[in-house]
Amino acid sequence: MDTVQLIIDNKPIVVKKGITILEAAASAGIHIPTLCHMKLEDLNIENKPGGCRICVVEVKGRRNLAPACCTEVADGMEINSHSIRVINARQTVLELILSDHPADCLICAKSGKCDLQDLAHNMGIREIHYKGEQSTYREDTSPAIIRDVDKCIMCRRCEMMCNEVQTVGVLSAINRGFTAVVAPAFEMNLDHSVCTYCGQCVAVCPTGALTEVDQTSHVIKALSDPTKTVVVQTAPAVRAALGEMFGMEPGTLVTGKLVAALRRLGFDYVFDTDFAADLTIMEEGTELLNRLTRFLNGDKDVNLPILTSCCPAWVKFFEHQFPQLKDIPSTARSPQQMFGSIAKSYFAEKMKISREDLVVVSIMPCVAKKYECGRDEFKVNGNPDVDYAITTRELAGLITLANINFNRLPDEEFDLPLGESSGAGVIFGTTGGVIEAAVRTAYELHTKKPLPRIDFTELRGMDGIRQATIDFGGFPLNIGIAHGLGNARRLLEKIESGESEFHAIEIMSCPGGCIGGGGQPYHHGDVEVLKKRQKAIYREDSMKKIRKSHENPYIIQLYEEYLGKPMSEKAHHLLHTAYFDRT
Amino acid sequence: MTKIKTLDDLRRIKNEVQSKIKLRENSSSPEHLVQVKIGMATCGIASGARETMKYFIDELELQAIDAVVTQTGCMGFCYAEPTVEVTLPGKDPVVFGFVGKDKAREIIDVYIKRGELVDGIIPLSFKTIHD
Amino acid sequence: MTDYKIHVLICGGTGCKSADSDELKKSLKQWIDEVGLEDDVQVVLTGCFGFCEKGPIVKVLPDNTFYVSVTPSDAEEIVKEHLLKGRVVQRLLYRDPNTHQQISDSKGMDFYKKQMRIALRNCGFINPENIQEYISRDGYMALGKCLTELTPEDTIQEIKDSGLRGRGGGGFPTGLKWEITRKSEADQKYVVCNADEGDPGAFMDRSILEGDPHSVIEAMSICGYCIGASKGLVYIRAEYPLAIERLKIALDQAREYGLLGEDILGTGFDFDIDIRLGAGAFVCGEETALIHSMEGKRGEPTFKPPFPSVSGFLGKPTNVNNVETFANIPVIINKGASWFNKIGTENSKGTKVFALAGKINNVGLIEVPMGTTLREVIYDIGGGIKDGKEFKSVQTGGPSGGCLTKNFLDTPIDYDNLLKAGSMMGSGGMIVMDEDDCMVAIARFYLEFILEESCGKCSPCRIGNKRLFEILDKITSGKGEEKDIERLILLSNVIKDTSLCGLGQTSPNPVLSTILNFRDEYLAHVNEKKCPSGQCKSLLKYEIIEDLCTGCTLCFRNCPVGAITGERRQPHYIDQSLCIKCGVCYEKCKFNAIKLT
Amino acid sequence: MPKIKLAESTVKIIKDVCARFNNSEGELINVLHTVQHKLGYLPAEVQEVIAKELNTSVAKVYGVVTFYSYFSMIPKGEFPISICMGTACYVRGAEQVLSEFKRQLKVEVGESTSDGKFSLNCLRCVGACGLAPVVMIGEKVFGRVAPTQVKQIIAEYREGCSSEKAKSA
Repeated sequence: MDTVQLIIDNKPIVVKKGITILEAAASAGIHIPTLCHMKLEDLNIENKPGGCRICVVEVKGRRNLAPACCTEVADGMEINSHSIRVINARQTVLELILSDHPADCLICAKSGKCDLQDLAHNMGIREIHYKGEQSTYREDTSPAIIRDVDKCIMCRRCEMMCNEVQTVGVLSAINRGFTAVVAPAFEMNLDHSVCTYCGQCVAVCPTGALTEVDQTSHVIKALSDPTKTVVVQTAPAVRAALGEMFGMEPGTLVTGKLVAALRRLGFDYVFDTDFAADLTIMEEGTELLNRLTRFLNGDKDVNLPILTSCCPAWVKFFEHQFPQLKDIPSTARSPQQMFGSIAKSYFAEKMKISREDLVVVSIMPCVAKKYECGRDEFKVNGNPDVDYAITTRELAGLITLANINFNRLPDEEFDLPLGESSGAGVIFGTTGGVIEAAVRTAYELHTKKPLPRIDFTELRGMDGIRQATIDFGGFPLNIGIAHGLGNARRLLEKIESGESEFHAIEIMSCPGGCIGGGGQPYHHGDVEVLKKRQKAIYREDSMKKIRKSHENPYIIQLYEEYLGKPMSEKAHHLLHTAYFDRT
Repeated sequence: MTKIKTLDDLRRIKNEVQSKIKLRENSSSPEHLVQVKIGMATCGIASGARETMKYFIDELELQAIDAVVTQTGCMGFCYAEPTVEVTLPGKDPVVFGFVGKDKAREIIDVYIKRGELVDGIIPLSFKTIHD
Repeated sequence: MTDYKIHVLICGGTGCKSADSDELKKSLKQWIDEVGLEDDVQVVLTGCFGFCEKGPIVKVLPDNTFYVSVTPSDAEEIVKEHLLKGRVVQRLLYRDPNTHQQISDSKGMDFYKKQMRIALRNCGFINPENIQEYISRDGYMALGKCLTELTPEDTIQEIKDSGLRGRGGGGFPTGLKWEITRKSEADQKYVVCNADEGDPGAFMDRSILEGDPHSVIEAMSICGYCIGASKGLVYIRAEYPLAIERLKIALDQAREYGLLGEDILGTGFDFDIDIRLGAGAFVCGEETALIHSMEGKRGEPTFKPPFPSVSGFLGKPTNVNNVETFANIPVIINKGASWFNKIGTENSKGTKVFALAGKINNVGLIEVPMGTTLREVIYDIGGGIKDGKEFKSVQTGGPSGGCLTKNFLDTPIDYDNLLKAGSMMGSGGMIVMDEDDCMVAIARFYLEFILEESCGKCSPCRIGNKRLFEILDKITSGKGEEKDIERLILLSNVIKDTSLCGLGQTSPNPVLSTILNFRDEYLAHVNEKKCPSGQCKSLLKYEIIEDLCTGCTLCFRNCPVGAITGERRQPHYIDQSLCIKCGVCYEKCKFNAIKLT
Repeated sequence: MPKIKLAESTVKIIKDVCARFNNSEGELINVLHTVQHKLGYLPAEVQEVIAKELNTSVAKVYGVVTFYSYFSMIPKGEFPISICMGTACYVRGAEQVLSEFKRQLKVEVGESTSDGKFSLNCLRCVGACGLAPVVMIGEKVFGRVAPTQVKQIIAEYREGCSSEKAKSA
């Protein structure tokens, strides 16, 4: 391996050739501050416009300062990362950025989690010497995402996410000079655009320019209404990340504390979206088997591969971008919506609560879920199956608001019947999890034989597009997995061109799957955070007594008491949906 | 137009078209060339200056002598029209009077080519208009 | 082929065209036909003569008569008097602004005496729409020589030996750039001609493309041969319709003659050129921004390295040179590096084209050997300052350059000297300012330009220049404080030190150089709230001199905002808090009773 | 933004232009130039068609349109007036000429008069520095314009005596 020798802050180091000063410094334990730069190594995601100029350093012999994030190391380089010239430049540039930024930190949604705020703190900015006109733009509120563009610092992370990673193409830098900013075409509102609400722009925004629509006040109101019964469901990825909001190590599982906190917040029933995930597997798995059986019987019109449909951003994505494929995805609703539907029918009937008096709140790692629960097809007489979807971050806010010391909570159990779940339901939270869960059930239903092994490690990982072939009792089942909508697009194009043949494909919009969702605690560009959450999910699965959805006794009971069998007429009515061409 | 296929083609075309622009080339550095000025005021033209000029141009071209033939206004020797001023490189201008075709040939053959003076010189006690 | 006895050259550059040279050509032809001289006189529309101040220019050859400010109505006289009778039309001759002498022969004009035309060799001399005229001037001979006698390495060595440096601003050695691009391995490479001349007040490249497009085509082909590219692109401002038109004609002709396309001159070398239009973004003069723009994207620069010579257009190695640089190439090949490198100074070889403009008598396009002094350019070639005013400053390098004072007048112009003096060569804009120009307002003007042209990608340029502008605006409107000057300097230095591309790295130069050279003016603005040049409107004060005011009420009646009060036949008074400084009272007063302070 | 529906013929013009450039995204700027030349300006609906034809996002198209000063989303006046604000024109008084135009037409830069007759814009050096300050109306160049001439120039166009000329130009 080629190496170069250089000196940074008087410290001689040897590093790999071709890396940047920023990376070289980090390897020597020197943390050069950055703002626009972001690199998620294992996901192949990098934002390196070299625009903010915060990371500038002095390189001996160079006329001007060098941005550490873009400058490659060279042999014999002498770098000073904190000379007075560097510090003065860095502070001045930061002051300039702050001079065009609203000074409402105290009441900003991003306060305390804001990269810009941290930087101002770390750089010791106490005064802005260059005050002047601030750019102002109209605020844009959509069902899921708020754009407060006055706070945009042109780091371009959202633009990179929206275009290169997700290939959705809603955001672009517009105008130039002082008026340059990132916005949708014609500065239209997001809800008029093809935005999928995947929320990856929110996940990477270093400031408060992009945030989720905060619905905590609605939840508080419902909780304090004595006429309402309020049930809550929590998605699998939430338990693997919520702890981070309270200072815990990423990857700490907080399922028990989460349940306890929700109970203390006053929810009448604390249920688990994992239960609905098991239900999804029953429906989707059956659908897969049906299509597969028809295919094996020589039916040429059967729609294969089947595509998963749990992810609302993915659904909106193909409705806009691949409407010709709208009959291919599974018609199964997402776990959130299955849960809402069952809660407001089966459970409400069971508890003799009228639909209108039952409020269903979901805790999601996702901002698109806010949009999903507002879709008309998920309402009965205008009453939504799921009333409010709040993010992991919003839940942390609620817990803090309610003076709950999260770290000292005991571990508690979910309520029954909608709180029981299998390990298969848990792994829905990560890329590869839905399809693994489906395989666990479909294999046994198809072959009528018990699984020789439960862990399908060949389906796991972080690669953007993965594929594996599972021996389905003699039939080789080709499985594809994509996470990130750009990868999904590439996979779909392969299918359309006939280049690849799959029988089943899992797609999740967010890099890493729901663990990396737009509603999760901010990862601040640290991919390790996502990897630790993923590990936690698989750990939770392995600890479960029941690992397969069809073995969940309450699922079995639900079918026996209420739905009949998977894909029954009732199941169809309550658990399936249709898709629309949105072009 | 046929394509230029070789460097020789290009050279040939260059030679062909060069004469077209030679006049411009030459006029940018006339001091190195023979300069012939024909008095072309009304009286000069009336006495055949236009023909004289044409003869100079054609003949010098024919004999491949690099020269600039220009017209100028009345030189003030109306009695001796057509008048022609010839300047050889590095020499003072000389003005000839009554320059018809024959005289013109003589000027070219004797004065311009050999540098020997011929009859008909008008004594120079004036300055050209450009001085 | 007819050999015309008289050639009438009419300047067809944008400046002269704007002043109706097309119409003039038509008129001249009409009259020539009328008097029956059509076989003797050739009328040619050429590229720019450079002497834009007095356009349209008409030159009559072979006697080299140089007519200025010719209008279509002058055609009759020129034809009947000059062409027919050989009598120069005296009233259309150029009159030396200092001696007031009429000059007939352009070679007698100071404007041309000190010039040396290499890049502009054919401008104003040949018909740019006729490839034959270019060929007759050794056109495409250099390409022929390279293709048949020289290896790409030889050619690059020749360019390196010539000492030619990029004429677009930075002054990077051209031969070296070619060599780097040659050494980058790729299946496809590109030659790009940067004709996105954006400096306000600069028009060198445009004039070359309008007057001698083939020289650029030939040079790009040579470059393609050297670096191993078969494709060239000219990125040209859409605001230059005439240059685009002429370039298109030239490309078509070159293709027709087989000088572009496949197997050029039978050597197996393939090369062709496409045109890409700019769309009005100054920053696209920066090569990475230019490349993004050619790819159909926003013209935002990216960090270098990688340099375009390694990864450029569509990710392929790309050699970018500007128009003037290319225009020098064929001459260097034809005449040899040793001829070229004798011209100029030690580290700056050859000539430089400047667009001379501003408060100068001879506005125009000039080309001088490197090492010519500013004084020679401004006084000898430029004819000195307009209306006999006093020289104050000369701005070189466009918005990236600086304003130099009279102390620098004897500085020989080259890359290093201008840099040392606090300005830069830039692409060749040269704006002369006189005593009436306020240097603070000039700095503000340039910043305003930068503000509109910054791409907005990096924070120091996007926000920093805005703040610089705001401070300058504050000073010119009389609200400045002395500490603002220091803040300007501090901020300027950070912007220079931290900006992403050349635009931001040089944008504070006009501010810094005016503070350095004209600090007194800044101090007058902030301390005395006065603009010594009387340019900053907000700092002007109109006052009525009581002794002279007759109380005629004319000013009172004309003041648009009612700031003037007074009784009839009594001295009037201007309320300064209401006055908008429109100057109407000043214009209207018949008794000179209003003074400007 | 209120949507206007493009006429079939307009859509066809745009599609033809895109096709001429091989529907290639890299040719976006050339496409925008050509379409603007044909239609006069680039309203949102036009950009949407272009985005679709070139298989790119309309946000990208809009990002490019708003980056380059040459592209306009509002129609120009019948007589587009452009004031050169190059340095040469500036030092010879272009600013005063501009403010006189603003005063006479009662519009700001980038706006059109309410009757749609005139639009006012600034442009960078047109290269006629010898004629500074320079004003262009349509393709016609007015050189050495003094503020006092502005009123008359406008009047000339108002009366329509020059309209023929500007249109043909």
